Amino acid sequence: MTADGGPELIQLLTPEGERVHHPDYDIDLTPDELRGLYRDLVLVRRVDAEATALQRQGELGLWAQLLGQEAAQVGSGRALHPDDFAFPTYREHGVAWTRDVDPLQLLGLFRGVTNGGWDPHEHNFALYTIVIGDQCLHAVGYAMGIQRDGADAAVIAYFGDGATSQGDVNESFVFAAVYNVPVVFFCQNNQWAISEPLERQTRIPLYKRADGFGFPGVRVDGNDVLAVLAVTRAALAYARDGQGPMLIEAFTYRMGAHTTSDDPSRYRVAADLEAWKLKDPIERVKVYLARSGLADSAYFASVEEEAEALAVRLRDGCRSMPDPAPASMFDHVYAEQHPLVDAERTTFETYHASFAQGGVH
Amino acid sequence: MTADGGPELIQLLTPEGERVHHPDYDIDLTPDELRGLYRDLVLVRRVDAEATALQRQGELGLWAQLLGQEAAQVGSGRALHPDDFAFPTYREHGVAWTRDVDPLQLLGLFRGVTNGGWDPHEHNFALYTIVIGDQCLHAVGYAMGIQRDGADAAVIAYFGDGATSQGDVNESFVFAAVYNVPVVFFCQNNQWAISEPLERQTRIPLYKRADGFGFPGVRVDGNDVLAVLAVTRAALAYARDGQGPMLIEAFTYRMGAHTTSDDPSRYRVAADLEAWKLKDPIERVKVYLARSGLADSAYFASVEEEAEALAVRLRDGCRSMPDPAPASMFDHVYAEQHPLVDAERTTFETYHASFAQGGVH
Amino acid sequence: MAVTTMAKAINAGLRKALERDNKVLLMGQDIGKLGGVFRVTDGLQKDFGETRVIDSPLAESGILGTAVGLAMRGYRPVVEIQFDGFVYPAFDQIVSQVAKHHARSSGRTPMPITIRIPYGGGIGAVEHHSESPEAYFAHTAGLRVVSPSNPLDAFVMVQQAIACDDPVVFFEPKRRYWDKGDVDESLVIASAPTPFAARIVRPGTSATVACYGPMVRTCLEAATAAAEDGTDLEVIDLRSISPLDTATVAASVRRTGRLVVVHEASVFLGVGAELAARITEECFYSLEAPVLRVGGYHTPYPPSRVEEDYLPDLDRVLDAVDRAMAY
Amino acid sequence: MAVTTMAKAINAGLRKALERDNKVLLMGQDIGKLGGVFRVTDGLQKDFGETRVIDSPLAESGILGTAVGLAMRGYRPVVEIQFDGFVYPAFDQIVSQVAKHHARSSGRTPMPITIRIPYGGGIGAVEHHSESPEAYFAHTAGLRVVSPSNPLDAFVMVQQAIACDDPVVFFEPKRRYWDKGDVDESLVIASAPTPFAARIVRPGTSATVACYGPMVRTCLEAATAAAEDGTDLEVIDLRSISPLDTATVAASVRRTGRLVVVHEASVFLGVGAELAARITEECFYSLEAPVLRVGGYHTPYPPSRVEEDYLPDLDRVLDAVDRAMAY
Ligand SMILES: Cc1ncc(C[n+]2csc(CCOP(=O)(O)OP(=O)(O)O)c2C)c(N)n1
Ligand SMILES: Cc1ncc(C[n+]2csc(CCOP(=O)(O)OP(=O)(O)O)c2C)c(N)n1
Ligand SMILES: [Mg+2]
Ligand SMILES: [Mg+2]
Repeated sequence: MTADGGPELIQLLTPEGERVHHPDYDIDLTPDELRGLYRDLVLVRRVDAEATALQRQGELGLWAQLLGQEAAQVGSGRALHPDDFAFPTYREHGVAWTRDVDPLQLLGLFRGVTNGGWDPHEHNFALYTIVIGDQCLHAVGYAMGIQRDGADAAVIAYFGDGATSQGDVNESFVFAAVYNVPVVFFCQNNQWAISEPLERQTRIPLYKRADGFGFPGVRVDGNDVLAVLAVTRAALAYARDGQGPMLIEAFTYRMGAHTTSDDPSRYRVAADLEAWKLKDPIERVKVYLARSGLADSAYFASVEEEAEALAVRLRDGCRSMPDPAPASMFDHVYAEQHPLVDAERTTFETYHASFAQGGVH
Repeated sequence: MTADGGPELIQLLTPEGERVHHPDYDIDLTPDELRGLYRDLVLVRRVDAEATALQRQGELGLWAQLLGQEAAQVGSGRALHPDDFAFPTYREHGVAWTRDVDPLQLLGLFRGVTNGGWDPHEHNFALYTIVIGDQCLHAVGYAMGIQRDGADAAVIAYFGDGATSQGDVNESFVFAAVYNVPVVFFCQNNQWAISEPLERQTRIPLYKRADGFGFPGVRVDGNDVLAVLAVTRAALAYARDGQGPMLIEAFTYRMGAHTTSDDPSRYRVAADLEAWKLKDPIERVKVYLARSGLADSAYFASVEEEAEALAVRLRDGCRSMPDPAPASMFDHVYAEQHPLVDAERTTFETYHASFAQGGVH
Repeated sequence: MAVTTMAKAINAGLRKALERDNKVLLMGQDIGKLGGVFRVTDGLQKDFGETRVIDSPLAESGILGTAVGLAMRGYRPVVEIQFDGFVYPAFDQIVSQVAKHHARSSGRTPMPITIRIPYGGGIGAVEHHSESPEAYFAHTAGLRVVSPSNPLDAFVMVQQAIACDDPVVFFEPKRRYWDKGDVDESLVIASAPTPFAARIVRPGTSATVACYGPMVRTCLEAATAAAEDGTDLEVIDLRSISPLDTATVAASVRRTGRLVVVHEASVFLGVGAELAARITEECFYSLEAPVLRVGGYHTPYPPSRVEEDYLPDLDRVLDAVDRAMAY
Repeated sequence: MAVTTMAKAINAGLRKALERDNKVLLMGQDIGKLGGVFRVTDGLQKDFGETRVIDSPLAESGILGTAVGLAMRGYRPVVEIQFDGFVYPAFDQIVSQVAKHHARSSGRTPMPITIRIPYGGGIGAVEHHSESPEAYFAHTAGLRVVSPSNPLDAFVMVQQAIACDDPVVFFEPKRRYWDKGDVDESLVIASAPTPFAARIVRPGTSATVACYGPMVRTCLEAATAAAEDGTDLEVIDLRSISPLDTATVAASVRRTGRLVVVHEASVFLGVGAELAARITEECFYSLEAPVLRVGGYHTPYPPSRVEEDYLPDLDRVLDAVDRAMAY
């Protein structure tokens, strides 16, 4: 498999920041929109960096870094209409950003104060799914609902290269194709599933998986925010238009560790990293904006300032995040009354009260 | 999807019994081999008919008929080398025949005297698998073993059109492709999964599923024993040769009910059945043999006699099949000693002894 | 009020649910034209259409996973698993998503999914068609698990399960599908007793027998036989396994002093273990004998020709009662 | 004899198994170069090669399903499930194939598969990384389920599990991976006691505390604390959950008259339920108090910031002991 993504790679902005064109996909953005994308990318990267730092400082139990995948996430997230619904994995912090989920709510999950965090219905952004592949079927089911409601909306399901080996992901392709539901399968191929390289999951490019199920599959430069935006917009329109599912393989690279508990030096060589540094998703946009006079150093500085302010807010917000009340673990096990949970909660509270009252132990 | 299998259908013997040729696949059989295939087909169909009758008479709890799929099973089964290993579903009675499994052992399972029956290692034919799709992963694992043993053998995994929707079947494609193991995936597309037509499982021809995983897929006329034999031989050779997996879609039709408990009149029209009757897998061979003077009425009569004798043997063998000893349910739960099972067996035996000795009840 | 079979009673209950709430959907294999292998959904696709009564592709995880997505969109999926032994491919979606999502979402996203599973043995089936996996689900927080024992309960409880905002695993005793009983289809479920409470189906004084699903009939027959020997059994139909109505059982045991629990599932870590542990704790001083359990053995479900020797029957129940009385 | 951690002890045990029998294979996610997320397989791929230490595609059902095929071919696969919460996608292959195939084949085809699962909480992890699913497997006939509590047992038991011709689900208490203990790597497993028997790790007279895996250390600490108040606890490390060594526990209870069972898994239908039911039946007249259970609540495993309130700890064990003594 070609390390550079091969000729099938859809690109609109080269790593050198040169605006190129593609026969099937193009996009025309206003200067504001272009600057907005740059801002998204920078702020999202800053969220990631800050969260990583907070984990190092012991404020978070874990963090799954998105470093290198900003364009894939911002580009696809910005392609969504408000009524569209996104199903993330545990790494879609950039998509969360585009759905107006406060990054602090993401931190809450990794800090261990909640297993969820935000209101999926308020943001049309599902909760993070940690079990690999499960969310792809949820996405198809949600799209079945949209289909039944006759709504003008589509669903996007995020998953990784490793996830393509899971039965559930392949079943989601079967159901989506057979029901012809409005869903876009967005695979961020960051070349790694923890320590396992792509070769452990497939011997052909992942976008071709769609051929086996009878819907279109394309490979886009995942580090090119313009191409990702263009391709995802097209796929979502295709879905809303009733033409069924489409698979997008965003060809990118996991620049960081799998998570803060991972040590990539055990399994991959620095050379790859260097090669991919040259394809940085942010740098190319900055060069393009500067060269085409769409943004000046003052603008770039203002974004930096905004990022700095955001970082400060996250740091303070995270540190001051209260722990949940212990008894809250009993709160939502069931939506309706359940005697066993009630009884256990009572035992739990009486037991803890005994300490408060300086009980025997 | 074209009801006739479309132009991609590989055929060597037309429904009218005309020997045709194919650019990629051909076969040259001796008169004995050709007569042998005819004999297999007739005897296998007779086994099926007799078993169906035995079920009606209450001798079997259930029977899964292969009517219409004789060529797909005999053709693929006869393509196997002795060292090759086959993983069947619950309908591969014709394959079992080619692996020298006594049909009586198949009846044992459907009579309910055992959940297995034959010795898989003696016949290189796994036990029937009832959970849809599970055996495809077993086949890939077995092929991983062959690969490690450096043996000159291949594996064939049987499954149906409905099974292609299962996660396990798709995972078996992933593992087989990634490990490049010697396995042939043999899908008998009999157009139905109980009451669900093919359209409930896929919107493109099933042989194309292989494209999504990076190995060859072909569609063969499943009612043409010569084509099935030729294509399966080629796929097995390809696998033994270390080139990895291949998917064969045998395009056929389930002429009978799903099982003896099923009532197809509730969900399919007689017309289809009529159309497929014209493509009968046995008739075309008979016509071909007769027309080309390879067999005369005396030969056909002798096969009929043999079938009759087989039927009698099955009838008697089935009726006289002893029930297992009740306590045998404890025999092989574990390979090594397990105190709980021992204790329960003792309780069981003491309890039953109490009746023998005219216990209280 | 009409006499009908349990299968038809469930069919009627599903029909009511589909009529009452257009967010209710039926999903499963062969539930459309065929009406399911047991005909429980007979005629429903014809009357409610293919968008509400859906023949799914052959993939249990896919069925449950899409049900989760539909629930997130505000639907109330009622999923049919064709046989007990085929629910396992969906185990991850059930345990990690269906059961936990409401808690994960801090109550924002309920999972009103009903999972119908024909279960248990006694019908002479091949392997994987006679299992009793209820303990797996009852051990899983977030799920409710119920099992009706008669047509009227089946009719009412299936509607209550669908109306419940929690996921409910609805175990249908397949060998009782053809048992007949009175069903009043005009009955309004709101007025019916909660499906999560046990019911004393035969009052008695000598000992308590707790059971559910297919074993209720067996235990009632045992009680009749026992009565002839002068043993007066109180039979409790648990109806719900999670939650487990220990209060009703404990009250009975305080009166009788003895308890026998009966189910088809393996005794080892079966529902009887939990009931025995709790009742012993709650009624320690009332119990004149240890709680005895009658159930399947620690073996795979055996070939059908010997299933009668595996399944608890009248004699085994009476044998346990005798042992309990002997203390 | 050397002091080492449980993680390293299991690594050493796996190495011995790979050396002893070339049919032994390791399969799982990230077990190669990375050595597994807990480094338990560190260095093994380097020394035994990629054909024997296999990085599998990301699909648990695929891993177990191919393990079944390899076992049919005469191999002894040792499968690593990365975390407890990720075993469910493989549940069908484990319950319907791994557990039942030996019986189905009338003993012709054993399934010598070892399924290693790091389990339990207490490490501050995100959801699905702290579960205790052992009851699901113990309820399943055909499987053996064990869990070591210390480095030496881990070293020996993992080798015994691999040598066993039955499938063994090997639960590794992940929060004890870094606990140290003496391990004699020259020890021959044939001479070691069976992994399927419990062991009294602290003799006592006041009451019996039965536990396994991560809870053994907790209970020993509780026993030390109790000793100060003059309560002399007998602590039993069950080691095996299926089979469950009730004989050892019963003998102890006949002496102490009281039993407390402790595990992290939810109490409802947890292993404690089975032990309570059996011991009550076997020791009905010796028990001076009902068997009490300490374990997880009937909730999903909570966010890590409150896990300490979910997990049984020294105080909850002592509280249960006090309640048992109060009878
Ligand atoms: C069912 C399941 N198995 C294993 C894991 C452990 N795990 C977490 S992330 C991961 C790798 C995922 O790789 P990929 O799909 O490429 O996504 P990425 O992490 O690269 O974004 C694994 C194996 C899991 N979360 N779920
Ligand atoms: C996991 C699972 N789900 C459901 C079933 C019930 N079932 C038995 S056969 C069958 C249809 C199979 O169709 P197909 O794969 O086309 O094979 P065919 O029966 O046509 O040979 C179903 C749904 C099963 N055996 N296993
Ligand atoms: Mg990846
Ligand atoms: Mg079929």
